[in-house]
Amino acid sequence: MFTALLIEQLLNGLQLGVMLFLMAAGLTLIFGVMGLINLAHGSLYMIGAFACAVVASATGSFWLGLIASLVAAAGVGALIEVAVIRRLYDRDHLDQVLATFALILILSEGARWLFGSFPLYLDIPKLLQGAVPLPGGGQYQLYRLAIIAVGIVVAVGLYLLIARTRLGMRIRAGESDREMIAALGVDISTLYTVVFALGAALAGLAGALVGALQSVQVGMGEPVLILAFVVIVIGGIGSIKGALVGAVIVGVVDTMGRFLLPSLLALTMPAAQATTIGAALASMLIYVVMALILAFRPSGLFAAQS
Amino acid sequence: MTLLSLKGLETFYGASQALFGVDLDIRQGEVVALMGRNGMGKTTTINSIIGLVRPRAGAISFGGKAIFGMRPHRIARLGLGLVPEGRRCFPNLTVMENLVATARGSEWTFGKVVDLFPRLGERRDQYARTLSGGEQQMLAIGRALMTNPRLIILDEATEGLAPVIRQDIWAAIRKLKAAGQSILVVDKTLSELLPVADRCFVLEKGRTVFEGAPAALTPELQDRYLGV
Amino acid sequence: EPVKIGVITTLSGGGAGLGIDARDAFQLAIKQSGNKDIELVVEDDAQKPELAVQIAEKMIQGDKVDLMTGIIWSNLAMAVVPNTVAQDVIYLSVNAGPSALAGANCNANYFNVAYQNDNFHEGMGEYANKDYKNTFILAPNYPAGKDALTGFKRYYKGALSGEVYTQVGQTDYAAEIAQIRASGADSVYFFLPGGMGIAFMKQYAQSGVGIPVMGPAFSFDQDVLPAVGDAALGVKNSASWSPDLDNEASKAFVQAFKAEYNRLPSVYAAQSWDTANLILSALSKASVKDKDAFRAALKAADFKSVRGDFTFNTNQHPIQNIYVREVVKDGDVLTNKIVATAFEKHKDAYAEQCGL
Amino acid sequence: MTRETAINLLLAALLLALPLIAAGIGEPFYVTLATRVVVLALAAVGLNLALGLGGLLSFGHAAFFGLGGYAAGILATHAFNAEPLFAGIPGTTSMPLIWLVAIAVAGLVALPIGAISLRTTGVYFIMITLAFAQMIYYFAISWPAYGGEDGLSIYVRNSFPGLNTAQPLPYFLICFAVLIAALLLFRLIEGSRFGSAVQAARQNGVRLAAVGIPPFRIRLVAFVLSAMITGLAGALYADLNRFVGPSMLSWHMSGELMVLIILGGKGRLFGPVAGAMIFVCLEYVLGGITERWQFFLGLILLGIVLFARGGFLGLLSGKPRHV
Amino acid sequence: MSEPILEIRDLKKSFNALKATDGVSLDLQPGQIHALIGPNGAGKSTLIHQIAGSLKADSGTIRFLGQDIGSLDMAARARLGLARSFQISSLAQEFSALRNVMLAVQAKAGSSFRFFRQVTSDRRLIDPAMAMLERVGLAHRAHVPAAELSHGERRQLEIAIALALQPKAFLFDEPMAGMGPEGSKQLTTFLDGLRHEAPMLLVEHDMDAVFALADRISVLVYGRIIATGTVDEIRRDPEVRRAYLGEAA
Ligand SMILES: Nc1ncnc2c1ncn2[C@@H]1O[C@H](COP(=O)(O)OP(=O)(O)OP(=O)(O)O)[C@@H](O)[C@H]1O
Ligand SMILES: Nc1ncnc2c1ncn2[C@@H]1O[C@H](COP(=O)(O)OP(=O)(O)OP(=O)(O)O)[C@@H](O)[C@H]1O
Ligand SMILES: [Mg+2]
Ligand SMILES: [Mg+2]
Repeated sequence: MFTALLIEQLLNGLQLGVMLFLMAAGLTLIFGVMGLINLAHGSLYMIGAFACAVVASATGSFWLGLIASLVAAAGVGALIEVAVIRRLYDRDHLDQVLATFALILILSEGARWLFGSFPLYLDIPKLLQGAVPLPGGGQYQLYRLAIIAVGIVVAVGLYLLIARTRLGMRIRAGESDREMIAALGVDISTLYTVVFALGAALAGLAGALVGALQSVQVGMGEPVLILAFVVIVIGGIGSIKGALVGAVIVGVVDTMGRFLLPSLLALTMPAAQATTIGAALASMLIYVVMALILAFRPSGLFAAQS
Repeated sequence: MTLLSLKGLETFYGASQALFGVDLDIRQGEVVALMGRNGMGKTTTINSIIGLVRPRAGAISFGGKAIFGMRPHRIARLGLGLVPEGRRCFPNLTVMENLVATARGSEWTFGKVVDLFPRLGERRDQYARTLSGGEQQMLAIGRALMTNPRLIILDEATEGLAPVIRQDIWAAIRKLKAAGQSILVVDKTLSELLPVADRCFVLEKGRTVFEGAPAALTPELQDRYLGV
Repeated sequence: EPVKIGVITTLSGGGAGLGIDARDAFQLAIKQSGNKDIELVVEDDAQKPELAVQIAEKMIQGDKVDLMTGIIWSNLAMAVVPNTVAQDVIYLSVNAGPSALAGANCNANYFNVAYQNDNFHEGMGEYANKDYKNTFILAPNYPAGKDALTGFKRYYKGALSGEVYTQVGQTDYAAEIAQIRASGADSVYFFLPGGMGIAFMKQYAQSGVGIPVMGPAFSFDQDVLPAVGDAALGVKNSASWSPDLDNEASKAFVQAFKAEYNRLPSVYAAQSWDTANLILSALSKASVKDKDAFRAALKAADFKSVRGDFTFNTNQHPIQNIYVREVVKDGDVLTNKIVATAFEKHKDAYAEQCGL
Repeated sequence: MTRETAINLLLAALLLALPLIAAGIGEPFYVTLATRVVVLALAAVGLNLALGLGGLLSFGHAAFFGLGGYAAGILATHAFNAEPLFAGIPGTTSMPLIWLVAIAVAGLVALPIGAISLRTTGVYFIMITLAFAQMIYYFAISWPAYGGEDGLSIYVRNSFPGLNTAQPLPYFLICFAVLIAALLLFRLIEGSRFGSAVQAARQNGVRLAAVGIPPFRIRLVAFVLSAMITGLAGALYADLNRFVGPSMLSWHMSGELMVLIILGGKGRLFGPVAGAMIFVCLEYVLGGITERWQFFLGLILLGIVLFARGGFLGLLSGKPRHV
Repeated sequence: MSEPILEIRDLKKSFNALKATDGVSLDLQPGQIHALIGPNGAGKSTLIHQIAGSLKADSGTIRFLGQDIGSLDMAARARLGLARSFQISSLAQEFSALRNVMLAVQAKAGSSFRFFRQVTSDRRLIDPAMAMLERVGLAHRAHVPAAELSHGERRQLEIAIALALQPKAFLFDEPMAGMGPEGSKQLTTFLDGLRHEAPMLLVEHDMDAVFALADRISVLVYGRIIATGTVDEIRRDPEVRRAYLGEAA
């Protein structure tokens, strides 16, 4: 009995991890590759979820909503890049923090202006409802399996894009020396607009996919943002593989912590105390893990730069 | 045919003027040496040509087209290949990736670059940030060649290179010259630079003060302008 | 000189829906009263305690308001109320009712027109005794969450198959749902306000676990029901009011609110409406400048509450009925209808400690 | 006197004069608002030491701010309830004592956090400091003894010998004096040998090590000093609001402190002061005009960061870089 | 022969499969300029990094003034008296030339934890720093930020900083790099005079300078020292000619 639950929880952890990866993927791309701290990434995630919810409820099709989320997030992303982000590449991280912090305010309030203050409805599509049997007798939700699949596709796709294509090389080259890559004939600003829009689209996709599981509302991007940063920092900035591993570590640690800590503590103290202290420790756990990892590997598990 | 011509080029860094009127021209298939003491404006001239610093006055044309004020990537695509001062290889790309990332055209290939610099073949998958100085210089030249430029510009062609490798680089430049490649080159070692050059330009305090054949650069002139 | 009422509430950010409902109902009640001598000062606290404190100071020292109200969240109330009442300004709560302000630290200037935080949970605990023997309970790991489960347990007599505190702001509940499935519970009680509740309900429904769910009204009220969707249908939840509550005041309120704002009011709106009407009733009896008389007039609670009978306990918290509602579909619109009364004239557990 | 020095003096004079006038014409709220400016500025002066001078982008200074605040809240609560803190040590309502405790606590906590965090650089440093702050934040939310998420109310503002702190003006003056003292300290440190080393560590840590000054130790001391000032500000903030809660520890707070500095001009003596003045005024004025104030606040912040390099002071003094 | 200042024994350092330093042993004698030459990528900079402490050796010992310094960090080695220059200039860019040197003076004094006295009026820092700038001929640029100095001037500044440390040994990695013929000549003369202050390990590709300055030369190829000797011995060594000098000798 307990073993079955343990296995299911491990799967849940893995799935939460992949979900986090989906959120972190776009961020790694922008953050790792272009060297830009984009606090507004969570807002792009929110835009994706809103676009999906609005279009899905207007047309009745989740899939149209999904497309809308990609288009909307990429569009807003491109707009932001041209209007704002472009001026920030050669600034230090601080200016980027302030500018994208301002963008959060603008985008959150803008979304509330457009869509109202109440959470929106978004459910998983008919096609993906229900569960599939697991070996060993358990069951697992189809939709969550689909998210795992999408996460893996995104991971592989991004990895290949960055590591294997000329586009990826140019992006990395531009990260270390924008001037030089321009002097060699590459239109780096257009390239970066495209990359930023791509990262935004990934955020939007994550927002739409995860929005069907969660609440679609203003501010939904913030907790995600911090977690996504945790994930890519654990994995090592600029590394898609690192982001995936980091995400799974965070997902599993968080899930298992929430599940196991209270019962473990209950062995040593009264149950009532154990549940609250266990919960408190569980909420700190991923940050503890992150601090430990960085203390021993100051640039993450799979740092691109040594 | 004139490939590149500069007339009265003036460039500023903020409020301080670095170029006060540089005139220079390069004909098709020619090797031109750009000389001058430290800080006289050689690098600034080169960066002004490629658009990395924006000149304030003057005229630049390349292949008959006015390129003054154009953005660097457009200038580069017209057929200018830069080997910059300080090499500036992309540290987080491997040797191979450095070469192919910005490659254009078909004449120069990875194989041909490796023929020119066998060392790069051995270091193919090593990140450029871990290369030694000389290896990076070879990589920077290879990278510029891979864009198949009509004019290749080498700023400090052999800085920091071991004598044997310096000879390799000069041999490579001669080979390129023989193949009809136009080259603008800056280098400190006159004894090696002058024999390769068809013509020389000397800058002093941001102005062209000498133009002519290497032979015309007499020891007195060398002493006056270059401190040799 | 008009009476100035300061309304501090949450009008921006993720929690804005609740504050907007509260503000809208309050303004509507004042408007309908036709009382021209009332001036409202409304400010957004953005759900930040420090900002709420700053606004409160501004209202007290700058605007020199006579009364204050509007705060939705317990932690903001804890930041604002003690200092406000200490400066002899009367504060009326439209929503938050932390236990810390109901017991020994109650104050003559503090009136809670909504509920004491435990009340809804107590109601559901009492009601659950009817059908269930073994309940799994969960809430976020913060004081309101602990109050909630304490309240539930105070009246629930069955066994607990699990008691879990989740992380504040948590959005994925797969792990908890797996625990519920494995726990052998015959029912689930959860208190997860805002987006947490929406996420939980959606994921719970999607998981197909199927064990009956109960909760306080917060996760099944008009502000969130559209977002939860059909997943909420049939869920029992507890509240002091429901749109279908059968009394004149309530019917008039629902109608007026719908006419004005083209949406159904929530519990927050109802409580806020009552607060406004309570103030109006007291104003008609006494001047706000005469604090003692005005407090007495408030305490009399001589107004038509949308919740039916409404009186104040000694600690100036409501004595009211707690109903059990069920989520139903009225045409296309998800709403609630009352299915039972958990408590008649319920009092909170802290009143005895209050020295008033 | 440079233009920037003149502007600084003007700002200081303005900051002192406005509350005095406001108190004179019976508008005590503006005194409170100015106190808020002063206390936030003080917190940011602390952060500026790490961030502006040392280039240590700490995204976790809310931890020290909140710890200072909790020091004040906890000591006051124990004194109020007449319960000993632990081992028979009583609480206190004396501000000077509370300040000492706040400074000490912030410094003691900053020491291990800094020692671990400073092994990393760049964005990793940003994130690891955030991680530590988040740990403390979640701890504070879920630890019931001192109010959890509801926080702690300080029912009566703590006392300062010879002054009536319950009145807005005396409390403002106390805070203002502390801010001026912190600014003087900052100026002294900046120009000292230690300050030189800190700034060199920002510009080029390898160079610093190559002349024989260990950058790690220099940075650690700067980080701890910085945390101590921010901790002191936290204690003042708690007394200003007569309330302390976990939101003082949240990442928004860390971000806000950073924003203040960038807004005013990082590394500049009065950057935090100018930043706090602008930010608090914007928040107050916009909040009074429209419910959508955060939207316009965002637009204005964006405008400043894009078009006023070197922050507000950089714009006014005509020097985008501070040297 | 007297006791060597710096004594390196069987030093090894690999990057993955590449043996960048492959069992190097080397002595730096008092009063000498010991040149280290070798093809690009031979491991010269890597060796300097290990001696200075910015890279950790895999194995082998480094003794400096009779003390094993293998476990010390860069700053500690600098405090013992090892001063280095970088192959690519490494300066505090926003500081003026003078303040860059003042930093070295304060490091030498070991007084970096003083919080109050203002450096801008501290003659004990300014005077010695100015003296160093004068020695390298950079006094007229004392107040220019390092970022605005020309390439050659930055190299001079690096040397001024090293001088200000009054070290027991210098490690110079290509100090002539990027200097014109004129600058190289001046620097050669300058370094020549420096050997009496402290011995010097000099990595340099400028053979004119090396042959003019070096008391001893070691030739490093593929991480190994293939020859050590006087200028004449090295010039004549056929192996060295083939691997490094080409016909330049
Ligand atoms: N980024 C810059 N900012 C300000 N001044 C600069 C900058 N770069 C170069 N200068 C100045 O411009 C002048 C010309 O410099 P430039 O680098 O073009 O000379 P150069 O001939 O290439 O010298 P070298 O032989 O040392 O490479 C010098 O006085 C230099 O100090
Ligand atoms: N971090 C590293 N990772 C992998 N290889 C490295 C690393 N650092 C250096 N190398 C390799 O070690 C070898 C020695 O490099 P080093 O920089 O010491 O050469 P050098 O003798 O100083 O050359 P140069 O004269 O060109 O400066 C080179 O082949 C280089 O590619
Ligand atoms: Mg140059
Ligand atoms: Mg080297």
